[in-house]
Amino acid sequence: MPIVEVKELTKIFGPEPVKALNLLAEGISKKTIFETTKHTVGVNRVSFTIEEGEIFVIMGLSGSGKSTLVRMLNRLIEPTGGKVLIGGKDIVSMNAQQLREVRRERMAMVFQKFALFPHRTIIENVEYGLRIKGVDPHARRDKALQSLELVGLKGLESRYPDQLSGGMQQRVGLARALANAPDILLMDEAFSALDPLIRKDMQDELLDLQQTMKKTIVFITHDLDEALRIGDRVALMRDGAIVQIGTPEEIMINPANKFVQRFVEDVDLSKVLTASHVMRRPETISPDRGPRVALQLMHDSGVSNLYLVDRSRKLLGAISAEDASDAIKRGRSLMDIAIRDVPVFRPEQHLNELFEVVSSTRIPAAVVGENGKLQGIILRGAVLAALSGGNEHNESGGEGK
Amino acid sequence: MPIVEVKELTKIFGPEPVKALNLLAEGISKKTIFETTKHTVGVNRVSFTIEEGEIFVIMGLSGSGKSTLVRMLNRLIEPTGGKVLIGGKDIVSMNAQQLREVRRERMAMVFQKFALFPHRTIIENVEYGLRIKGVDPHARRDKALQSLELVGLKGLESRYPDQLSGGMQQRVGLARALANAPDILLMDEAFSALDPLIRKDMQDELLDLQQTMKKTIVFITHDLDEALRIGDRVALMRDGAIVQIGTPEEIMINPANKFVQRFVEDVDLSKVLTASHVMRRPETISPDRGPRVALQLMHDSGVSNLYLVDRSRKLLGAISAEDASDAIKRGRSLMDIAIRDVPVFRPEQHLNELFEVVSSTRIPAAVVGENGKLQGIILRGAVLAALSGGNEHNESGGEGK
Amino acid sequence: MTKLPLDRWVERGVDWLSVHLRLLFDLLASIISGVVNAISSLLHLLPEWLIIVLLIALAYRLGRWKLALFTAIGLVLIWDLGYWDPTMDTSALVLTSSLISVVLGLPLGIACAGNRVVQNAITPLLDFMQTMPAFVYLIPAVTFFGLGVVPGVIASVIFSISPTIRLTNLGIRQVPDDLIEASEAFGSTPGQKLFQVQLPLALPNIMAGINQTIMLSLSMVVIASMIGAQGVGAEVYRSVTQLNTGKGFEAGLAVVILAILLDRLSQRLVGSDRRKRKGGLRQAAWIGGAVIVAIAAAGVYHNVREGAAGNEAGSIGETVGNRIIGIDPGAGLMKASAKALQDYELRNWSLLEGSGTAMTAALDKAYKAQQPIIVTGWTPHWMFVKYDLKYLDDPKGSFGASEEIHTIARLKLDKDQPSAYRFLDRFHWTPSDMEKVMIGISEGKNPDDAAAGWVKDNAATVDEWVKGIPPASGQKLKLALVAWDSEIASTHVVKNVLESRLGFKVDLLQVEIGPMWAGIAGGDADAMVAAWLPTTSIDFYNKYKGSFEDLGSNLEGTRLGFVVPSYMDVNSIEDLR
Amino acid sequence: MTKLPLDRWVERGVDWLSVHLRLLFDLLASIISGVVNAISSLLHLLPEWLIIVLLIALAYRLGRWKLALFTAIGLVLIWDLGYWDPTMDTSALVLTSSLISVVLGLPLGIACAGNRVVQNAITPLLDFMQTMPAFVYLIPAVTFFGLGVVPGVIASVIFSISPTIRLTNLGIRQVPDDLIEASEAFGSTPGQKLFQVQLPLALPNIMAGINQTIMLSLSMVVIASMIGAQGVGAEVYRSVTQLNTGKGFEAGLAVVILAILLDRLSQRLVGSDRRKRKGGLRQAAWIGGAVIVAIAAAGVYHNVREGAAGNEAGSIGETVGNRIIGIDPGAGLMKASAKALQDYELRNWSLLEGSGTAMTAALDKAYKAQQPIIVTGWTPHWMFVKYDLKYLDDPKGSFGASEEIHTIARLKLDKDQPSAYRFLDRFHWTPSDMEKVMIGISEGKNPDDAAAGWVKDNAATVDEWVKGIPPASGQKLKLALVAWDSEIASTHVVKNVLESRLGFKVDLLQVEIGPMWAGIAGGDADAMVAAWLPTTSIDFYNKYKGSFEDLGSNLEGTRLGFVVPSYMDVNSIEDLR
Ligand SMILES: Nc1ncnc2c1ncn2[C@@H]1O[C@H](COP(=O)(O)OP(=O)(O)OP(=O)(O)O)[C@@H](O)[C@H]1O
Ligand SMILES: Nc1ncnc2c1ncn2[C@@H]1O[C@H](COP(=O)(O)OP(=O)(O)OP(=O)(O)O)[C@@H](O)[C@H]1O
Ligand SMILES: [Mg+2]
Ligand SMILES: [Mg+2]
Repeated sequence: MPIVEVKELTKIFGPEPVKALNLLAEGISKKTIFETTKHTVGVNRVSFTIEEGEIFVIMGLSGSGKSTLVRMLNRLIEPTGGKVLIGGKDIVSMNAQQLREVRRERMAMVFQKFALFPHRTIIENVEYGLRIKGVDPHARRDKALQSLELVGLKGLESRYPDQLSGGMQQRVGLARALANAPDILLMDEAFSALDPLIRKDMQDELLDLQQTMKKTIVFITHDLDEALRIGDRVALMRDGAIVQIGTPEEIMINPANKFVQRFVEDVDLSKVLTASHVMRRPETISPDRGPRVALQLMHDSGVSNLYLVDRSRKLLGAISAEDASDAIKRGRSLMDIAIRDVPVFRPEQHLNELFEVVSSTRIPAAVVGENGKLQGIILRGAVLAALSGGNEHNESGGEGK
Repeated sequence: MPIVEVKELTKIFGPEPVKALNLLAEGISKKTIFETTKHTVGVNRVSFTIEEGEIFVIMGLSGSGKSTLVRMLNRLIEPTGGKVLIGGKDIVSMNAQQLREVRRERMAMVFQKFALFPHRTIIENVEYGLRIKGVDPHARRDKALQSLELVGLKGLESRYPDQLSGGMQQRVGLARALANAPDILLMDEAFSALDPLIRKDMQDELLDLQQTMKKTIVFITHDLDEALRIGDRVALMRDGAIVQIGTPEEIMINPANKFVQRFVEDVDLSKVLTASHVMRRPETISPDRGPRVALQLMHDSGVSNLYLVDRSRKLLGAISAEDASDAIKRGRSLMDIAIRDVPVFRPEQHLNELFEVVSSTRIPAAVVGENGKLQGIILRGAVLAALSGGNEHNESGGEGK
Repeated sequence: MTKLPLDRWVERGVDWLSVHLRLLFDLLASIISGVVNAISSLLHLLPEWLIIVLLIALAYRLGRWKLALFTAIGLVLIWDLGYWDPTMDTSALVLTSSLISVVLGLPLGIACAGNRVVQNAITPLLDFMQTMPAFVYLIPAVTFFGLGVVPGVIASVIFSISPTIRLTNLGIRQVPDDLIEASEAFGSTPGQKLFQVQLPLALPNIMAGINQTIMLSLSMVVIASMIGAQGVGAEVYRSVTQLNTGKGFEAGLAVVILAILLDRLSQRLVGSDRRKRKGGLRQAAWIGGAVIVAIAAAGVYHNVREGAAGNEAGSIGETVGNRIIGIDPGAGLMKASAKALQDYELRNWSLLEGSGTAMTAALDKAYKAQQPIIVTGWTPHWMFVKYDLKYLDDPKGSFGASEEIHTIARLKLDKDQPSAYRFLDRFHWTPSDMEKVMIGISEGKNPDDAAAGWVKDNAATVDEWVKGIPPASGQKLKLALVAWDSEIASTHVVKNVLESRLGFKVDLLQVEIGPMWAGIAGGDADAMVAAWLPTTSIDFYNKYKGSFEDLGSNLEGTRLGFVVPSYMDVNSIEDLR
Repeated sequence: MTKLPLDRWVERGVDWLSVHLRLLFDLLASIISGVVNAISSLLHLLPEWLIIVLLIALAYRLGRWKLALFTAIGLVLIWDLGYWDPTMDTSALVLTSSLISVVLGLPLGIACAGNRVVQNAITPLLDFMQTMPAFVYLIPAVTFFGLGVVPGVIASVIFSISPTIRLTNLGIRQVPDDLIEASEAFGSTPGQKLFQVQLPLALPNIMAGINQTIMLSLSMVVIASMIGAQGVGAEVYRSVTQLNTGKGFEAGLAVVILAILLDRLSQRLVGSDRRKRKGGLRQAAWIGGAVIVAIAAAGVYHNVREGAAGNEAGSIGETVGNRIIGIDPGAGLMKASAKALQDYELRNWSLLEGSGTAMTAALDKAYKAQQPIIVTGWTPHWMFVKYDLKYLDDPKGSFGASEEIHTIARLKLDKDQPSAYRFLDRFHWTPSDMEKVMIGISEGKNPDDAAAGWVKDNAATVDEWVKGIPPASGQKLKLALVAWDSEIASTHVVKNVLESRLGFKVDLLQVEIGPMWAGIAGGDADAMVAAWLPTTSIDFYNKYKGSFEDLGSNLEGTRLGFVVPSYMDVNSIEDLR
């Protein structure tokens, strides 16, 4: 069962939302609705599900309804229509007591504008959620300290929010949410004020949380790299509606429309694309053949290396043309001349991890799956072609040197 | 004359800053000072200059003093020590009237936390600076509308800030500063809440302003790509001090220390590095030699192509080994067999513009300067090696295939 | 447009309250006086120097040396000027009323902030309480609570509670939305939200409200002194009435010093500096709570001790709360009743002053519920027709013999209006006649109609009265009456006859008994038919003797006495002992 | 430790001021009275219905129909109840004082917010102004500004300016720092910052302050009436001193309605809704400015016209402004005075209601300046000792014969405290005895000391009083008194004798005349020696008749009448015509 399920969720700002809701149902656009009725469509009939342990990233234009959507997940904003099921229970129809229970035990939120309590010290801010739950003072101080340490603000416990820099304040907000150890973390541009180093630490922290604690995280960001790095799935919003949902790669590689394409075009593809995206079919040979056959094969397919695999396609090594002709002269077997130190990658490794090796290796690196089977090889041209954003990368084909 | 000149600028937060200032002069660290005296060193003896028309980017860890530094430029924060010369006049020693004059006419600021006036509509917020200056109502309404349109918020004039999304609010803050048309724009994480598309628009807007109006811009950002894209120079701060100042490339390529290196390591190098960074020395031959010489040359230096240049090293074409041996057989001159459509780049082109061509060309692309002279060639391996962040790229050397 | 009889309503309402809510008022009064007495005796118990030292120490702990210095100088000055004791009295009063104001005001302010309907309901009420002049409700307050410190406290609370409520409300409403959201996002209960976020952030406003409450309750001390609350206020009032500005200033200065001290100490107790405020609010709530409990306990103790002296066993006295419901304090009946209480030595009985209306209202209420009640009564009265009642025997004759009702005219009426004079002189009827009219009125008939009805039904009698009297031609005539049911009946009958049979234009002047006599004596009214004699009106009769003409009785066989419903098992006043 | 002669200093200070700053005070007084008169004559000029319609229209424009409805009902009610004219007078007073408070208070609040030193200096001053009882400075105010509306306005401003200042300060201080920074970053001048950012954001707080200022200045109208400011306040005071709760309530209601109207209209004028506030502040400033200028102009005009019309021929009426300075409206002396005005057909003379204190203050002022003045006076009074005064002849006998002062005891005092009862019954002395005590007190002696001195000097008389009365052993006794000089003297003497000779412990309950009688009648006080009869206290005497015991007179040969300084060239009331 998905942990969060959103069905036809809609929010309209204004005094008479139902009127605007009807217009919306008739398919009138957000802009027209605003111009005719002065009502703003915040979120427009959005549906999706989030599985437990998933990091669900929401991106989209400024004003497209991301914050509104996330705030409706814990009903800080009352939806105009639709349902939000948290663990199967509809949060919209809960009474105050139940809602409180959910907010206390299951969700915590990091706010876009921090929303720290100015009258409380940092540590008291971080303790807030625990205090609300009634955790006893010692335990909650400990947890809060841990949480503060996690975000790198140890030692500033007794300062007040207005004595901190913007990024520090944001981290306090983060620590406050983390201290609560909720099942679901709602993070509204939670890293926007952080520098790259701390941001990366925080991202790692999130990934850690997800893996070790199976936390579910809903994450709003404007940073594509960030979305790619931590997102299991990404939803792209525009004018209150979701334009596309999918894994980062799906969205990068198969943008649903021009808008999505424009949106993602600036991304650093080397962090998205993996070895499996750029690998080509290798020419292989089994060790029971002789060097002559190998040379012939190279010549036929116009390559200068062959990969030696056993019957289950396990990689044994590589054969270069020079070595093969040498072997013919000296009468040695393929096993004897096989180059054993072929660089090897796993198919899910990102391109940026490949650069160094691929740039310097003499023999194209091999891509080998979990089971040790050879799946493909990495040619420099293919890497560069993939980075250029051209779509030809997935076709396998020989290097035409 | 530089438009902004900062000399030994220092800010210490706390009730007795002078005491802490002395400690600082003794070389005690920020951390120790905080632990012993509870004073926070915001900015630590920073000096730099900014030329007119420059976009000066400040980056650094969260809490490193960026906001404090920028706020001292217009004396929103009173410096503890040091000088800030704006157009040659020390702002620290100005009286209230002069200071007001400078703030009205020469500088405008975009705030990290927006600081919009909640009791004013959007358009009134944008008009604020003009109103303060005493611009007459019609003119100021026009300017404000232009400015709002620039940031893409036309049509929302009469809303109030709390009815806008975070990014929209940030853009209102931007519009407010722009409407004032100041010489110097101080922008404190002014794009942090913007999505990539709008952010790019805004960056272009800034670049435009800089070029057409010769505005000077001081820009704080956490986004390395942004810094690279718009920054003429980048200053990197840590613990209140500036660690390194330089052009984006200088910093990427020659980080002053480990910290800077870590800071920039995640950057998409293909947007920083240029063809000139990765080009290798080409083996050339002049058209008055014969194919035999060419073949010999290729053999000696272990390459399979030569570049044909005239006496002033103007690129004429390329010679492949195959063609050369063919020419020997057929008795043709080098000019006859020269391949004329060698892909050509200019040295300042970024790597990401090279990918497509480099990945598919049979002959390594050439790098040709303004004057048409051949400066180098682009080898796939070198491109990949550069992207891997290894520092070996600037050494020229043959490709060892 | 006829004037709205608002004044009448109010007076009736007050009368009604004073009869029906007496228990509540007594309870309130004993609690408040208990608290004030507890504080005051505490303050008087400790020697001056000890209090001064304690307060200086507190001030030093809470504030800085500046506050301690002010405390020292201020208190020593009060001591030196000789206002120590009254200042302590005033402190007790002001502490009590500020405490009540804050304890009631904070929750009300919070309720206003939470709910627009509550706010809309309370705001005009606050305006009312703050601007209705204290003088207006001081008199009823005396009726309800007696003289002394209690009505003073109540008046102070009414006047000074407003700022606390208003500013608490305003402060809470000004807390930024995003912080409320943050608090809610963590699942705060409304209480948690209130105590952890709203109140701390509203604190500057709340403290401004409390400051104003303290100031205003101190500004009431002089007015409180006018109804007998002792203290510096009384000193001020006394000095000032002697045109002794200097002394008044001195006493006023004591008030000012007290105000500043109370204000600064309370502000510091909560902590106005956000940086130190942290536990402040909770701490203040605790301290406040403890103080309230302690004082309430002291008050209850004080009360119980006083009360224990009172009641014994299940006598009749107990069943009716040892009270006899009386009528207007000026009436002779009341005098006679007081005399009866004295004659029969009914020491712990009290005679409740009120009005005829209030008395019958109380009787009606008790009768319907078949509860015991003792009232002062007189015949003729419609109540004897309507209810089954009996007079208590009066073996000692305290109420005297039966009374007659006389007709009294101003001097020279016989000259000026001979027709009227002749009719009035002849006017004479019986108790049963009168009761017929009375019962009609008591059942809701307009007095004029009831009188007209009687005149129609008894044409023969009336013909007798007017036989041979030449009718007038629209001359004016003023009849005075006092608003007892019997007098309303008789006067309206007289009026009817004068108008319908004799062509006069009659104005009725309903007044109090004193002014009625004074009016006749002064010639402002022409006549009245309401002179109960020889008991009820005897004082006035004697006082104005010579300034009026007594036309003799118009009705005999009246009676005064204590009256009970016949279902009560008591027969003589002696049984009340 | 000797007592600090603070009282002496203050009196000297006041004297000095009244001599040296007279010009300033006169200027102030003429400005203020000009404004009040201008507003008041405007309000009286327009017909009732027009004002009502105009205000309803304004209310409808500013608020919604609810406010308009309230305006309609409230104003029609005032009209119907017959308080229109006094309400307009009060409006003029309250408008003036609120206006002054806001016009002075806003800048002061802003100054406090801008500068901690100013704040630290002003805060205790505000505390002082708000808690120093108005009664204390009313007397000097009369000395400086004369009787009437001017000292009323000044007292109102002193009392009510504080909330505006405090809350403006607080509101501005609460404006978020980042918005201040934003404003400064654009080079705002302090003025721009103030008007564009600080004031609009502080507006809810400022309006709460103004609300309180309006409420407080309305709460002063009754006190202002004690020094002769006419209006509903005087109606309230009059009703209340006549124990007429209902009427008092009606008049009080007029005050409340006025308060709510003023408050709501002013709040709406500025606009409490942020969304519509925009131009509101500036608009309000403009309107306010215009109103001030208009009123100031009207005031100056009024003043000039009066000055021109004024001093023609030298009739006595003109020299004293056709006013006779009276005392508390409830007193019998006032009734007698009114009767005198009627008897002598002094049609265009007015009798100023106020208090005994105010009367003596006015007399003192006039006497020192050797100016003509006519007051209502009675003997014994220390003023006859202190100043050279004479009664005006009363050929028509309007003031009646001389009065006696009676001793009144509660019922059953003879049983409960026979010793005290017997002494009180015997207590009897002469006007000259009394004046001896009075002059001592008026010269600054503590009343207890003055009484003790007299008792010592007249041991023989006192011995007579207590001969054969068995002393008590510390029983408590409560004497009520009203703060007239004569009663303070007599009551303290009685107290002294009871304590020093008879071993009682006497508490003095100083109250207003009404509560004094109510207290005796209710048994809250044991006795009093202050019943002036048959004129002054007659109404109370009659009202409570039967609930107290009259122990007969303790002093005879008092006198009532109009009193003038002997330097005045007038001898009979008839000369006033
Ligand atoms: N008002 C203040 N009082 C005390 N310390 C302060 C104050 N303002 C800032 N600081 C401290 O000064 C240092 C620099 O803060 P600053 O806001 O300049 O950082 P920043 O570089 O802008 O960080 P960020 O990227 O997170 O916005 C921080 O350590 C912060 O805690
Ligand atoms: N309280 C409000 N009243 C009226 N309109 C609102 C309100 N809050 C949000 N909106 C509107 O709803 C839309 C969605 O806002 P939302 O804050 O969800 O955007 P967002 O996607 O979070 O944008 P950003 O990335 O800029 O934070 C916007 O058009 C905004 O103007
Ligand atoms: Mg958002
Ligand atoms: Mg910053």
